[in-house]
Amino acid sequence: MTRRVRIGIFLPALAGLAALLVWAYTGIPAFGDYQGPYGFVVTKLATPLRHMDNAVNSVTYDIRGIDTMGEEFILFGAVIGVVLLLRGEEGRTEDVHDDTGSDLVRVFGTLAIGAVVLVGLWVVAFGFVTPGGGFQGGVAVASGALLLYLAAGYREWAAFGNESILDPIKGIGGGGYAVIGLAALVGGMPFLTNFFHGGVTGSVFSGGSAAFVNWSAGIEVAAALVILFSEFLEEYIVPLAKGS
Amino acid sequence: MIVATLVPLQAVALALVALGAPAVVLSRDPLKMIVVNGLYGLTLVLMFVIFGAPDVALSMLVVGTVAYPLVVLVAIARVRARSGEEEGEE
Amino acid sequence: MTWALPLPVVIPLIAAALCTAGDHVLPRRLGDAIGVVGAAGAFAFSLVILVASEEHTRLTWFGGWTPRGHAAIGIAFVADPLGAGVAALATGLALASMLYSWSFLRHAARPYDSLMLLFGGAMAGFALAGDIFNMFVWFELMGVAAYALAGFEIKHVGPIQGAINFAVSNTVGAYMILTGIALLYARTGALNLAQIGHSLAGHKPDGLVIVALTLLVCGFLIKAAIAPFHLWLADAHAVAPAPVCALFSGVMVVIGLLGVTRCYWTVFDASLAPQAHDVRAVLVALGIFTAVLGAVMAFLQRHLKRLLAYSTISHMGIALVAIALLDEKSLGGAASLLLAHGLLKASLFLCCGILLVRFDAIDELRLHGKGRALPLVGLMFGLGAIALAGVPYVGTYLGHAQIDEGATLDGIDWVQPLLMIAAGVSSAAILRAGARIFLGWGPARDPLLSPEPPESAPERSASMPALLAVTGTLLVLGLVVSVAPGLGQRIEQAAGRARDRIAYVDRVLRDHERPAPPRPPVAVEPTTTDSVLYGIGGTLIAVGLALAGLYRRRLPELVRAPLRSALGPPLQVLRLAHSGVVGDYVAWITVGTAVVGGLWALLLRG
Amino acid sequence: MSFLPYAVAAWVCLVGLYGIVTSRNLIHLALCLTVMQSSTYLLLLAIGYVKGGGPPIFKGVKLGTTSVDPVVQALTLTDIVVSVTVIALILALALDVHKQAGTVDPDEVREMSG
Repeated sequence: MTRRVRIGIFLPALAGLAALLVWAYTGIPAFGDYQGPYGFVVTKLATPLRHMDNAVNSVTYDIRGIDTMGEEFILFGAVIGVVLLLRGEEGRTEDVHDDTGSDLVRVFGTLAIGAVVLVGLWVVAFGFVTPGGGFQGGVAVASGALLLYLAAGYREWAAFGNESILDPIKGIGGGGYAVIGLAALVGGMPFLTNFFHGGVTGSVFSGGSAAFVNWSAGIEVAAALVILFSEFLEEYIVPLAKGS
Repeated sequence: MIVATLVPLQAVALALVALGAPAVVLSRDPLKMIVVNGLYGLTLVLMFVIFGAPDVALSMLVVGTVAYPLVVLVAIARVRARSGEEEGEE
Repeated sequence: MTWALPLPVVIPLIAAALCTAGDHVLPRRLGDAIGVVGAAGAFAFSLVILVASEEHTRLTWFGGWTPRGHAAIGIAFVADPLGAGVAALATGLALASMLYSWSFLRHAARPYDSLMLLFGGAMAGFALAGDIFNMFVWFELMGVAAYALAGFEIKHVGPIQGAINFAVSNTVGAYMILTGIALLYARTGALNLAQIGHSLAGHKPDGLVIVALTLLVCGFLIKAAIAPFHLWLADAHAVAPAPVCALFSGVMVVIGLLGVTRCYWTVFDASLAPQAHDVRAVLVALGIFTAVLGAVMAFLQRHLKRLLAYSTISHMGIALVAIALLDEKSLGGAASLLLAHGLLKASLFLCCGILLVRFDAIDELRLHGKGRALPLVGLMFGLGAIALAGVPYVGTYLGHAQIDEGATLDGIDWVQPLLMIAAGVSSAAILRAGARIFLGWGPARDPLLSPEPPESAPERSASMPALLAVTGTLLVLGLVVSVAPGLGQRIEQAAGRARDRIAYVDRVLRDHERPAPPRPPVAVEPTTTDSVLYGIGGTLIAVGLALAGLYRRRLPELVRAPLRSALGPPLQVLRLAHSGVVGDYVAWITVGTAVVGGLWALLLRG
Repeated sequence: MSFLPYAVAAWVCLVGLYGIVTSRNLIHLALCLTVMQSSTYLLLLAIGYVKGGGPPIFKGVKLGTTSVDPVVQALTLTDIVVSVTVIALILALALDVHKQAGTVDPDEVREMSG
């Protein structure tokens, strides 16, 4: 099929789809008139029952925790897939000499890494109190690790972004989530039951066992993304090194 | 009820998103693409904040400022480098 | 008992995490063992759940979030026999594929095991989920694992393109499903299937409901490879390793059809029951179109995996017709058909894997006569092919017989011969390839077939007995589906329960258990004379057309010339449509969605 | 006016779909997929919006204060993670295509036809 034929059959269909979507979306209650009940039940239950301030994360890590477990494994599987696909003929190289010369960059870079990682951990820790949680904090921690490449150079990054270190961490993060769920099952409760109901609302210690789930999600996300970044960076750097 | 449920700020954010989407799709130059896509991500972040979804905004922010750009930039750089080599050889 | 419900999902996921975590630490053998134990555990618990679910529908609420005041809060796994049966098929085939891979891809990187475990676990999760967004999550996990497996260890541009076509088509499908979910949530404020259905019950369908139906059904039909959403499937199969193909064809496409069935009977039937015949009309038409198109395309292939993939498409069309008839008998027929088809097709793909190991080729013409060295594989290949044609009391016959009967009860008598022809033609393609490879029949050139396929990835040497054992086991199980005493009746009972929305709502939202249904008699139910005749007809078509394909040149010119001029141009158009370009595929998906939605808009609005 | 968010969602979805079908560059195609997906974020959040409602985070806010629906936000979070992973996978595949074929134009590679 030529492009012209393709677009010729596609545009009328797109118009049809547009009509269908407009027809459907006019049936949605007017903007701002959310009728519930799901959301209202959750906001009325989340805080009193679970000592959480952040209703979104009480849904994410407790009420609909199994969704998030699936989501962690989607990330887990995708990173495995990327590693499999990009692990080509090039492999790793030791011949990269892009170490940062400037001491100033190294010092401030190290400080920045510390700061970003701390912010990431903070975002994970207070996930049940303020916006944030395992995913957002995990990405922040991974981007802190990425700064290592900018501040120090590829070799130091490669030493850290090594899969023999990161794979176990990633496995523990993803598997840990499921094992916490299983712990409840072994204790005679349904899978992923939040078993420490206590805790102090508004503090790091809120959320019961969902807090552990949150932390394992954070670990999984951070490790998975560092692997992802490192695979893509290698795609970029290794051929450069070989070319020069 | 139906009138003016949308505050002006929300309308502005929505308009930005509505303009951003075709801007991403119609930018065919790789580098322009990534800049436009980054801006589109920011308009989404803005919209999430205005719609009362700070958690989602934070997610989009970390994803849009770190993960997307890195991954897409590497892909573009790689494709350019290779194409450059080939042109050089020919 | 309810404690076991999450295990078919959780066990393989934990095993996958362990495999990855231990990749650099554990000895190779131990890692492999963890993988196989994980897959076996998932299968064992699926069987336990299946048996238990036949008595009562089993239910668990994750996190103990039971409904408050008949409103669901948490996410439930609901095991009815149909869902549990699909979970058992998925985890069982995943186990078989992993055992086969153990010797087949011995040098494969460890991540392969992890991906297979994720794939199997996700399919089980989809089959058991009682929450529409949770279904989406498992659907995506299944997709991500499948895209990676399709692009596994390939260093050739054709294959990678196949993986891209697969990933893009299915991702577009996933967004359509998600949009449909959002629409239902906007209307009902619920994500639990029972609760959505309960909220929709008794309301006349409007634009929102009709378009939600369209988006969900079309999204799932992309996964089920129903024309015109099917174009990615042959590409994905051409590129994936044989044991992965066995899973794709054996059960991944079935997941798409299960999605349609589940959504219709728990959600949309509540609103659409009075207009069921209009829903039926559109889906039956799609199914027939797919069944015939897939069979014809299968006949035009010489790349064995593509040939088998198109035959899968044809069978998916047959199963969609059965599901679309919307009666208990036919739905049972679809389940029986898919069970037998899944086992048989998986064993056929594993036969292909053996050919690839021995001869490093997967092309019908290049393998001409070479298969004579492998008589046992030839026998298995031939039996698998003929069992797919619907020979009375063999393989897929049970499903065909149930569909025949169901359609007759609905007062429909024209679909049965069409389904017979479709099954016959696609089996003819497999038989033709088998005869050429294992018997050396027919010429070694054939201009009718598609151009030579790109080189397949070489697959490594392996221990032949292990490969044969796995392949043979699946084949035998597939062959005996039609004569397993009591199986047909039990499947029909399962189908009946999957259709019973009121009982589902009572179970999920009100925790009210129905009394256990009576055990069906343990006997092979005789089928009608019509079914036997259709079975014989299908077999004759398969054998006759296979011979005609091989010895076409010997037919008198008087017959060949008009056939050529009649069939030539349409076949040319068909080939052009299967262009291998992802933009075309997504364009056809859009066309299909717009047409299906438009038809339903006209028919259901009334 | 109250229909505007949904209209934008529909528009973004269709624009993304148009981009996917007409794309001549797999990297661009991947970005178009994210555009199409962003339509689902919009749709979900618009559905769950409550007029005058604040974010569903009750730190220092009295319990029972009107807030927007937290459930759609949780769904959107999952959706965002899914989009990152799918993009990474498709870009990895695109890089492999480029390694083998020297092009990222999906129309130039036609080995899967028939």
